[in-house]
Amino acid sequence: MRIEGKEQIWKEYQKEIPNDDFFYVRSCIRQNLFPASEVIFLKILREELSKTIYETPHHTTCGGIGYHSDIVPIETVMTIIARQFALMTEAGFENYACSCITSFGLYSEIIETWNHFPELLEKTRKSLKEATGREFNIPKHLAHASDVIYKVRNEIAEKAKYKLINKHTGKPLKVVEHIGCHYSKMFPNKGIGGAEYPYVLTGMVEAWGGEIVDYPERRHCCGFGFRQYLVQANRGYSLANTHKKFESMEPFEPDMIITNCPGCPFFLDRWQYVIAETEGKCYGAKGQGIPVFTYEEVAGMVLGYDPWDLGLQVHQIAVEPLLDKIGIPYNPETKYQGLNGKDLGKPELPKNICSC
Amino acid sequence: MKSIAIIGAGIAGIEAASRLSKQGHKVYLIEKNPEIGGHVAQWDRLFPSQEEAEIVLNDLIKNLNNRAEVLFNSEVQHCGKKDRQFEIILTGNKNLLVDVILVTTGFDTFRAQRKEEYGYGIYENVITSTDLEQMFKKHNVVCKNGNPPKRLAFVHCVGSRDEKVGNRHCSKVCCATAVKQACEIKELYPDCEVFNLYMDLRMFDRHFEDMYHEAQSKYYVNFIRGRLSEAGENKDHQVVLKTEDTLAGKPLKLTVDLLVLMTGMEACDTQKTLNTKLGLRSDTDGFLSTKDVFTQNNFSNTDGVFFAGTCTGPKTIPETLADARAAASLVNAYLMS
Amino acid sequence: MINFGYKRNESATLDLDVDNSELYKKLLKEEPSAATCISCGTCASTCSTGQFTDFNLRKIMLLCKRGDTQSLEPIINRCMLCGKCQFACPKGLNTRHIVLILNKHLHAGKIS
Amino acid sequence: MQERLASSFDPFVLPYTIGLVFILTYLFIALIRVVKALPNDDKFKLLKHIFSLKIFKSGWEIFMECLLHRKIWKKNWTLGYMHTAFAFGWFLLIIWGHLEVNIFAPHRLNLPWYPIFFRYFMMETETTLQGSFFFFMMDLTLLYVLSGLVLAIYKRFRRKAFGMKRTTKLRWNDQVAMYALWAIFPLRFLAESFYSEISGGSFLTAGVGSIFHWFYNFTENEIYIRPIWWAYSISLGVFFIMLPWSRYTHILSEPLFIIMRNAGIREEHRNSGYGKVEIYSCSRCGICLDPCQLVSVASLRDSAAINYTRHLRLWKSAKAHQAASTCLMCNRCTKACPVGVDTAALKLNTKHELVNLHTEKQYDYLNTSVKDISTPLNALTLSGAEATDVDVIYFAGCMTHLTPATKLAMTKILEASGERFNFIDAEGSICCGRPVLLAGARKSADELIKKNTELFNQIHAKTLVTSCPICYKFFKENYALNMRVLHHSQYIQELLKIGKIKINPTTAKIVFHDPCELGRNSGVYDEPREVLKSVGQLQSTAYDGDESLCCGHSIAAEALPYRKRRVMSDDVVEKLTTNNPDILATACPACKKAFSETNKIEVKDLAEIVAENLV
Repeated sequence: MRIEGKEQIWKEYQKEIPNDDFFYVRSCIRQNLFPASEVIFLKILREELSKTIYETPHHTTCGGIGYHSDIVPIETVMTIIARQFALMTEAGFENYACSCITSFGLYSEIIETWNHFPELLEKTRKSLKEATGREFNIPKHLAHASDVIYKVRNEIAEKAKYKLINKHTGKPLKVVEHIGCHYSKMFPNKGIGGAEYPYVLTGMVEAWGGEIVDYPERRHCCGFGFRQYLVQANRGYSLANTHKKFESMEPFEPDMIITNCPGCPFFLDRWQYVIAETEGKCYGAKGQGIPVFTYEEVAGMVLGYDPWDLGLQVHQIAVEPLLDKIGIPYNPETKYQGLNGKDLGKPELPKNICSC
Repeated sequence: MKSIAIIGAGIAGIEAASRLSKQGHKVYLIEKNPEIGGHVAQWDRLFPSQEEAEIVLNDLIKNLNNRAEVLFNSEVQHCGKKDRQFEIILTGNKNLLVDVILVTTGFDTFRAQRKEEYGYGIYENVITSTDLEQMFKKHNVVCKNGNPPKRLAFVHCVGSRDEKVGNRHCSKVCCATAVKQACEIKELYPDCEVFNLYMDLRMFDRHFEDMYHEAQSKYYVNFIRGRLSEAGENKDHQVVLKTEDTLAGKPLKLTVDLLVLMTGMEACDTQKTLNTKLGLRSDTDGFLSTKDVFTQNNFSNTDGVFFAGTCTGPKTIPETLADARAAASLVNAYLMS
Repeated sequence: MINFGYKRNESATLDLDVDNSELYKKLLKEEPSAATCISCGTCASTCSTGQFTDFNLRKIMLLCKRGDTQSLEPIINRCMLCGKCQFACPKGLNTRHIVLILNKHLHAGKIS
Repeated sequence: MQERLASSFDPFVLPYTIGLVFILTYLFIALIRVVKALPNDDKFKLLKHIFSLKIFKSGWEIFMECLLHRKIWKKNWTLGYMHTAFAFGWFLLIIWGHLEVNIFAPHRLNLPWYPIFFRYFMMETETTLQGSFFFFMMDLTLLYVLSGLVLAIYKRFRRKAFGMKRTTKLRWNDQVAMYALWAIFPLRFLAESFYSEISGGSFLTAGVGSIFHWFYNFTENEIYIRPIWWAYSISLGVFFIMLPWSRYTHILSEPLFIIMRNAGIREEHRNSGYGKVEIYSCSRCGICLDPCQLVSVASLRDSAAINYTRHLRLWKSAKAHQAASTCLMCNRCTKACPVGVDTAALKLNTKHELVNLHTEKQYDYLNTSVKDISTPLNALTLSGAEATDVDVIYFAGCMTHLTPATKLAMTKILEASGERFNFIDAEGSICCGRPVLLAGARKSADELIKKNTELFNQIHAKTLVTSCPICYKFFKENYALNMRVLHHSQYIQELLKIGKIKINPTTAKIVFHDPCELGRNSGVYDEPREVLKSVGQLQSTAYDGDESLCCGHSIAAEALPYRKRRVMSDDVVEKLTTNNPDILATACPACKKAFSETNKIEVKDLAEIVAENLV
């Protein structure tokens, strides 16, 4: 792969990301799957970089999961989103940052729809007004949370305690980046670096010392795909997607995977376990898996936060081998302790994939 | 004054004759039929421009301007080298002594009866592309019962790309002809449903793809990728076709009022008799073997014998004419040296 | 191994990077004419068995060539070997021999 | 006559005796194994035959074929003479030898070498001359055998003089056996000639012996001529030991083969002992090479019957299978074979063994409720009076759908005849099953037979007419139908005879090609000719009747490449059109397609010619 070709594409697809003052909305599922990621995001921006991020407990789901599962009609989704925007307007913000890729895609889609069909916007305004009495402005800037981290990646790098470098060999870690489909496949100019080779995560990895792995199925979906996972009968299809990606990246021997979507890290992480337990195949070295992280977790790691504060203990694929490679210290004793120091109990260990 | 015998007064022969006679040579144009023009004289309109064949032919004849001596109803009985010249004996014992022989014997159309399963000569509504051109010429494109066809199919590759009849080669012009004829049918009968059963659509030359585009976008001609396996006849004397839609992967049945077989080109019978007399060689496809495929494709292996036109393989009309002009200039150079 | 109640779907992709050409190579060795098929479909449309089933020699040969041999196993022996396709084939393929060879290899050791 | 030596033994008899003991033991074991391999009903047939008067018929046949080689005489006199000289001549020598011992030294009959080396052990007495008759007969017979030997040697160089373009290529084992056989008689001649001074002899041995005597007096130095007796004995011993491993096995197996064949045993549906005997009965004489078009036209020598049997003998199953699956099953070799080896049944067994057909439920689709099956079978199962109350079922056959002129002609003829008919496979059909049988899959064929029989018998017709000789042969021989089966040539001939159709004779010159399945394999030769005679001028060719050629497109030969087929059909067309006929007529869709593809002459099915000229 000629990097010049990609750089050309990255140059073409740039977007303006505000520096400060964000209205932040959370993801429905990330809080369960990667509970610390959003907390870390806020902590890094507020405490490390002194940015203003506003958050309100009144915000709701964007309706994306229901929408993509053919349950919630688009008119409803528009009104839900209008309410989110109303909350932002009421709080006096113009920059909207969301934690979820599906939300990001859906916001982009709805804003684009309103641009093309102003009557729908009017209808939505009317509906929202009738239902809640609220009024809203369309955000001036719509950013995904990973865009924000991308924007400050160099500042983070400056403050970083660790680099994505194998301390034993001194070589950069080989990192697979996986972008959520709804980040830029629908609207290429809404993502950094376009639809085909988004730069957003690559930029972070490069800034933090890692090396990107370019493998054939790089652009392939993680396998979530809503209906493919939500309906059990279709789950084999979801699994097949993930399998295809891992088969493709395996020869490159990646050290870790970084993602920016709620579903992707979950499926890339959990399906490794399912493949191991159903087919006996592991994709990492020595019967281990390839650890999967959110970009917030990686940012937290390089900044030197305690791995257990980053929530890495809830990952299916053990992260300890990677922490060892980078040289991040951790205390195995406290891995399964709650914030209050109480033992949470050890999970049952998988049979076919190495766990710590 | 040098003399040339051109064997075959199709378009290649006519074009070469007019060029050579203009350069001051004595040209004998030998034709086995009572008229000149060969296969083109049988044709109505020509692809890709829908130009009338008659106009093209008349232009060529006008160009010839009676400068060559045309010998009608003449076939070569014998020919052989005599010193540096060639002696030719024609039917009726006419003797010619010439310096150069230019072979422009052209091609034979595949005899469709040989594909019995397609029913030509057996079912009344199975015709060949040549028959259809005749119908176009007479402005009378109808089924046997006199009614215009409501459904019509063209079968490509009849006698071409077929080992069973000894023709592995592609006849080159049939795809374009079939698309041309399909458009003409639709022009004539806009409500007629037209199908083309093709194997590969070889739209290789300039404007061909436009013609194909027009057939699809303007005339809604149906293209089915599959070769006809067998044809049958129903009680109404319609032709029932069995083929496979190879793209859908399913056998396909289709009943049409008129079936047109796109008969291909074969090496000409007349040419075969010349071979032994003049020491010419045929390739495995039956067409004449040239001295070199790239640089000397108008030369035979015999000094003084040249080739032009489809005797060296299927060609379109522009290609044939270009080939004839090339041969004429080479013959001229040969005679001058 | 754990049964989660679902299994990974087999890939529907014809993966030519995986060498599944063993059967096709055997076929070519025993019947070289198989290589010259032009997928015209004459065999499939004239087929006696094709009147009753979806038996399709063109497709069978293509799938064999592409290495998708699993799907051939249950259908290959439906052929009545009547030989009509052999007479219709414009390329002179020994179609009956092809069917027999595929049948032999696909059902090797499974004789009833 | 009196015994010359006190001892009845000399070491030189050992090679012969060992050979003899070996071959007798071998024969005994082989016989037991063959009989054991026979299915029980065949064993019973064999016993019944041996203990009946019919055994004399077999005996006569053995005499005529194994000794006199009657069938070879029919082919070529010189070749016949050569074979008879060896077989019958040698047989006579053995008979004379035993008679001599029986008469002159009956107490030595228990010594197997005595009759063979009689002249070494016995001598003629001056006074009696009792043996001179035998001496004369012996010499005469020996001369007879030697004349055969001269021809045999000559044949290796000039086989054309024996009516053969090709002859067997010999492997080393055959060569050893052959040279041993060739050596036996000259050595015997030499030994007896040298000894004629001592033991006496007749015109040949004594005459030649006295010539030798001019040069050297062997009588005085007997020791110098002993090696010739050794050589004679060794050549016999070598021949006996090589016998089972060479082409000469047939000397042993052919009589048994004749007996078994006459007992009604056939190689069907199994690889029984009969097949073994049959394979070993092939004398590798090479007579089948010339008739085989695969050899003579397509240069596939390995596919010839003679080489097929050799592959089987040498357990080369892959090669045997290759030969079997390129064989056209035209049976020209069987017709020519002097032994009567029928390789067709053996070849089906070979294919059956190696074509590993997975036959379980393969044609299940035919058994789903008939009504559910779309169009094609509807025609076969038309209910109601119209379809079932007919005189004739017309079954065109799969292949005839590719020669539509034939089926249209038949429809026209049937309509003109006024017969009530049902064109049962107008919309397609189930295959008759012969092609799948020819591929070696008997079970599969049975499935198709069952289904078709069911369908045909639903219709209460008197006659089943088919246009395909392959179907015809199968319907006739392997189906149990409630109606008679006719090929369309027979049916048209019948219609003409009873006047149901009339034709206008033409002056067209017609040559008829006998399809193998109709002619040689079903014996229908006359009906098509009678039909053609009434419609045009039928020209005869050198390839009429049993001599008819195969078009090359036989479906029996799965593995025969198209190019080879084409070479054969071109060759047939050339051979049949030497007298420039107008039409090449045939009665088989496969032959018709084969010949049409050559594009040399107008090819028509005889039904077409009839239909064109109906009154």
